[in-house]
Amino acid sequence: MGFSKLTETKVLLKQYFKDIISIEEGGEQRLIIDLQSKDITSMINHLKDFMDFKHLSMISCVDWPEENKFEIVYILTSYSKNIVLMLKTKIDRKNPKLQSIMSLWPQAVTYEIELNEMFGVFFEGNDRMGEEFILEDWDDIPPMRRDFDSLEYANKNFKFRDERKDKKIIREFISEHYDEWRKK
Amino acid sequence: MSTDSMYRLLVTIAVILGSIIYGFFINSLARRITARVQNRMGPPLKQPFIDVIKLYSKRTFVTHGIMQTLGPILMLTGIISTLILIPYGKGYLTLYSSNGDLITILYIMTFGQLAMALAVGQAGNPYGTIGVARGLTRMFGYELPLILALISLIALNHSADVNVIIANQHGGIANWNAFRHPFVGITALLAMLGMMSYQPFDNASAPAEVASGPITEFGGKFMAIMMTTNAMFVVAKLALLVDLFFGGASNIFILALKIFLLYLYPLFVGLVFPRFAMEDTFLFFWKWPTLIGFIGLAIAIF
Amino acid sequence: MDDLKRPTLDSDFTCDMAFNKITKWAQKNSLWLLAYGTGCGAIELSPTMTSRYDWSRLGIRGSATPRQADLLLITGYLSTKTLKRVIRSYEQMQDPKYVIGFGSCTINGGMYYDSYNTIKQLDLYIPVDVYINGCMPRPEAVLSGLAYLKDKIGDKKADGWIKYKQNFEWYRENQKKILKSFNGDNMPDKYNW
Amino acid sequence: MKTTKLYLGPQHPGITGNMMIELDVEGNKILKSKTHVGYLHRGFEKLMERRTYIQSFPIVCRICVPEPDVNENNYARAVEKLSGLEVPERAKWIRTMVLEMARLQSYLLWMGGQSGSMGLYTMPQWTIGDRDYLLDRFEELTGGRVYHLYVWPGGVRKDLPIGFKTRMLDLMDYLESRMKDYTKLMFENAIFKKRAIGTGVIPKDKALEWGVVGPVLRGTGIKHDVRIDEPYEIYDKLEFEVPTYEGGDIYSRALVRKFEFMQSISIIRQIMDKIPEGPIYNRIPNPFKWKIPKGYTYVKLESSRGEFGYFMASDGSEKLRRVNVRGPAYVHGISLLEKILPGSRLGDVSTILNSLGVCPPEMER
Repeated sequence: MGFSKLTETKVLLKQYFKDIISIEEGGEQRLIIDLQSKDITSMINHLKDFMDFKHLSMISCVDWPEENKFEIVYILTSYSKNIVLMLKTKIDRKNPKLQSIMSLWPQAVTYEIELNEMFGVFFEGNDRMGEEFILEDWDDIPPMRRDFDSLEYANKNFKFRDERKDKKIIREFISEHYDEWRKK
Repeated sequence: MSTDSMYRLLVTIAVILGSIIYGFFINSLARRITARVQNRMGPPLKQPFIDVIKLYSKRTFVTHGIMQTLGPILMLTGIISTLILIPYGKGYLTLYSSNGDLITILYIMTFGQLAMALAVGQAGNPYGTIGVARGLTRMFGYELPLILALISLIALNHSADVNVIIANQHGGIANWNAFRHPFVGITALLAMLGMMSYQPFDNASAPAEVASGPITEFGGKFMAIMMTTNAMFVVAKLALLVDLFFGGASNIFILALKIFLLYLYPLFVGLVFPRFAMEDTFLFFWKWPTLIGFIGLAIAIF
Repeated sequence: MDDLKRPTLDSDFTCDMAFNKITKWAQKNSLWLLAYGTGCGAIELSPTMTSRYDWSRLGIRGSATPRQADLLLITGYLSTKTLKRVIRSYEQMQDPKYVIGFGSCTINGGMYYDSYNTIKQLDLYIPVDVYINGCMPRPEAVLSGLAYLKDKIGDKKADGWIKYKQNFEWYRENQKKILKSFNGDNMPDKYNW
Repeated sequence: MKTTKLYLGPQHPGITGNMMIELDVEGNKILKSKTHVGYLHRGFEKLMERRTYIQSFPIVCRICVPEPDVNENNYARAVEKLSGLEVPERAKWIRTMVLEMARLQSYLLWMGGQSGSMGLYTMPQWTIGDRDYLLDRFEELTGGRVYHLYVWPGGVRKDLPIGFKTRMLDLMDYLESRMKDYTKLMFENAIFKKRAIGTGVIPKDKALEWGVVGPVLRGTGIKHDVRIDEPYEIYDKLEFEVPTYEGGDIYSRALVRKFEFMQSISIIRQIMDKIPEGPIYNRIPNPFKWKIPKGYTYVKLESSRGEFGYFMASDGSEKLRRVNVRGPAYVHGISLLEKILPGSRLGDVSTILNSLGVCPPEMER
């Protein structure tokens, strides 16, 4: 039942948007759609108004420093169709800018502020950009970026208690012997 | 000084000290009873005494101004003057009650609250200010039915002297004002719920809403004085109600027992009810208790 | 930690000899705890305070504001943003006051050892009297920690608050290292109680 | 009248957890509210990028303290989806049971919090005391009271102990009988009704748009539950009802939760009745060298407070590329609260906060 609706939605979307880079099924009731960043607002607008994707589950971001890109992911749910959409778009890492969708969903504001704080992505049209949301007095690069090393920062800023004398690193040891132990 | 007034003074001091100890004692009994209802052990009986000693032994003495320091002391003064105007039995135990009638007692009772309001105003904590506003609103709420009940009593007894009212209730339970004049009794008992600051009328110091309300900014020694004052005030209020509606007492032990039994009533109500919202508190008192109070008054006069 | 002054006991701690015993007994048996759940450990406090474990048996009670509290329980990790508020709350509490570090995160960062936002060692910023380890400590462990603190108070060894006053510059220096805009919003440089 | 600024929290007894609400108050009426979060931020998502899939397992359950099993289950299912790992049938049943137990204990905690915020202090003493019996069963099953680390990718860690079934059924009987007391004390209490009805109303036509989920959504009369919309584990084999109540206020939310509490008891009874025999986990390869194929997934489940989702992206290495947690409180506690608080009374802030099920650790993670 869910499958037929999934295919139907897929076909509909392909017809409506010619610019979709790729659209694939990611398991039951999931569609993963790749888009160009300029299309994202019109696509979401259309999905919300005409295809009943009324529920915004989250806005997330994946960092791909190898390709020099941020990938912004919008997850939308349609309760009537029981489908979860993952809309993905890649934007330039040097100048990460995207149109805000706060006019569609009021709760998108907080997601956008968080991405702004944690990745440095700028959402145009959101007037609360640059506000301190979770962090306070942060003076390093945005912490969720891949090139920010958390342990290094902690070592630099915080003081650890002295280690115990009998401390051993056994992680590698377990890893090497894992398979032979499991056979028993 | 004559020996008579000397004795009276000594008894007064004994009553003041006794009321502090008894106030703490019924508080700790109440805590135990609460704990039993809630399926747990509860603190030891000496806990309120330990708490107060600890608070007096606090080192820091933060004050935001002269009124904050004076406030608790003025409160204490107000309560002591209330305390000595209430009769606790016969003979010397009537203390100075002949000097003031019911009206004076009512006036002086509010003195503590107002002193508190001044002190909190100086401390400047917004939660304190809200708490005091809530406390005073509640007071305006329960004062109306309480005064109606008291006016009815005065009309019935043709006197505002507490000793006369006690004397008129002589001769068995059926003669107690609470039972002989049921409308007046019900009004007074409903108003009493408001006086005791248990749920549903503990808005003034509701932790989830306004932290600890009026006493937010008062710690250490201030709070110790306030706790002492509270203990005395509870005894004073309950003794007055016992005198007026439950036949007074011939000796101090019967009075103590009656006070404790009367104390259980707001306690048990508080255990099973959440608190009213602030507006509802006010509406509650000005609705049914006031109506019943007016009926009682009408019966008393005509 | 070596450059810390040991508290000098005779000056402040034992001034009222006559009442010393009785006040110590009272301070030990009446601990009011500041209702401030700073981390995830607050979830084990509700069983500890309610009917099954019932800490009121030991004379422990919650209090709503720092002015009335004796005991600050740091329940778990502290993010730097919370640390600022904790210092503020701690300084508003009235002497004598005690701190319990609750959970492994307060001892050495716990499982957040590599987090960029949590402090690793609580006693650099405020003096800690007792640590309760575990992630998270069971209610029995909490009660035993509290009992240990009571013993310490009885033996006059719970002297963190004197230590804080006497080594105030050292603590402030540590705090300023972490909290970058220390004097910015509402954080007094002096200890103004 | 003069407008006052009030800061509720982070140290305030009426606040659930560690957060702050900045209020503009005029008299007793709230004009504007703003939620400040970040007091509990640990950077979980960053920490998980630094760990292998199994290593991040112990920190996953710490994302939401009152309901850790939800996180474990979500994380395990996300990893299973990406790696294609199968879960044995019996493990699925046990997982469902653990989820329902978590729902029960979370509702008991909520009952305490909700009535405690109104000043009915007998209720938290009773419910949290009874919650401890559930924690005992958890301890017996998993070895931990609060954090269980029980659900693994590929199954569950341990089978049910001997005699567990009887003890569990006894506990269900006990909780059912206790519910009568709770109903008398809380749900049918006149003053509770007076305060709860008509307070913190979420309009039905706005609810979906504002991102309301879970019992709060069902309290507005809209029927959506992840357990029915998208059955995970074995919810399609169980019989249960999803209640809705019109009104959108605190009381209808309370009734939804009360009904679901009884439903959870019945679900656990069904599971205990029908649970099949069999293995409880499939072996995973060496977890230190376990590479998971590249891909994206979004898994969700119905926690006691609503849709709890995990977005996970894998880049084909031993460590995940990115995980993002969507807790129901993220929307409820920030944007929804800022919408429904203005206009309500100062005394109701804590009550509304509790009825929405706001849990700060999952907002800032």
